[in-house]
Amino acid sequence: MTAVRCGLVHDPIDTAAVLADVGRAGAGANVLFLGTTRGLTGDVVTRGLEYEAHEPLAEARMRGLAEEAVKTFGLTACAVVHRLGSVPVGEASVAVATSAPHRREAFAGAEWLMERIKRAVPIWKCEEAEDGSRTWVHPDAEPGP
Amino acid sequence: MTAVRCGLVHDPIDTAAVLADVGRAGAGANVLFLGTTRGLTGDVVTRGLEYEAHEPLAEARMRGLAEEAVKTFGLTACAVVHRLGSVPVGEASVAVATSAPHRREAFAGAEWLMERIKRAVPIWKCEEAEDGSRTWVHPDAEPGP
Amino acid sequence: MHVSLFAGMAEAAGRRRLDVAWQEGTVADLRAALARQCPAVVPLLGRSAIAVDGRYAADTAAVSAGADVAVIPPVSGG
Amino acid sequence: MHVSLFAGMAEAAGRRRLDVAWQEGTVADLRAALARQCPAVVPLLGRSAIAVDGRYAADTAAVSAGADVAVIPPVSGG
Repeated sequence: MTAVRCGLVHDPIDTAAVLADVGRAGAGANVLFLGTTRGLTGDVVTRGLEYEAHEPLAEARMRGLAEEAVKTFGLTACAVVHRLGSVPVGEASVAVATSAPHRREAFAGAEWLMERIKRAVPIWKCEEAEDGSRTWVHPDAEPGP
Repeated sequence: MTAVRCGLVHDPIDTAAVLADVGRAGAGANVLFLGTTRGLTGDVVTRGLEYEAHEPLAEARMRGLAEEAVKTFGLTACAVVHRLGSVPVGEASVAVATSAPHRREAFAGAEWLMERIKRAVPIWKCEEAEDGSRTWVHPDAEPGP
Repeated sequence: MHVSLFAGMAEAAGRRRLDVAWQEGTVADLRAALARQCPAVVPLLGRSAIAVDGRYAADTAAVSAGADVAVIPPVSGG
Repeated sequence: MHVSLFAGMAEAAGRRRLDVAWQEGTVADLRAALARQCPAVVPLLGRSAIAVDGRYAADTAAVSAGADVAVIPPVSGG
């Protein structure tokens, strides 16, 4: 079994499968992170999100980051799936799973991966507000290579 | 919906249900941790683990810790389930789920909870080795109240 | 009075419950009574907490005759 | 040469692809050509990276006429 599984999907993420992907006999610690569409941010209502990606570049970057996480944190396995297209409130846009012999590495690897995915993978989010207006999100920070 | 769900179970943990328990419209970050029985620790083979608990005290402690995690980390919701009895290799003995508006709090809350659960909840593990010998694990650190 | 034992304590005692003759006294007195009655538990008892009526109790706390008592050895859940 | 646009870049340009007359030059030259051809993309272009043949490219890198080029504005996945 390879240590890394990455992918982009256009349908709901099978989160149980992402978690199952990292299960190994030598790994006692398994972490799954799901980033879900918030319907409320403070008082602001979001109807839904839409994502698009430079798909080949995004897949390559996700794989590179996952491999780096395995090496840096000594992970047993790691899986990353990002959903594209419309993601309704409460559904997951991204799932990251890690496994490791012990929990510190599994937590640290998953948190680092999410941090990097948000900053360095060419995927973009469009927010649909309550009034139907749509806004692509391009944070001020530069997209680092 | 209450923010905290805790429980002891004597059968396989429904990990998808534990994660679903913490899903909320205002929570964009969801973390699930599973502690699973390692079949291998380095070169040492484990056949399985068995857990027992002072059940009423363990449930009260788990609930107290979960409530403290919600308050300390600003979690939206939190769920903790520990399995008792025999837990075969690869299956989960403990599941902790957290949700929060943002990922830092969800990760920090889940990691803190696991740390505290391992140190402060009256649950004990018995390791069954390859040769069938069984050993109850009682670490040197004092069980703090 | 019944004292509940768990895990390695139960294994050391060869049983899950000890019946201790008890009228009144402190947790420290109870520890001494348990040690007298079942010397095999002594090493682990010294590293264990005592729960009385579902709460951890200090060695100076009083234990009534009808109390629900459990010995809580160092934990290893998770 | 086709240049792929995404998200707010595609929205600003009103299209997902720009066709740029191109023989050869650097990434910086290409940025200038895109700005001339579609001034609406200028604000976001200044904050965007350029990917050439599936890799991020520095402004000094050469871009051949047959290259596969994409503009990568600041990302917001997750």
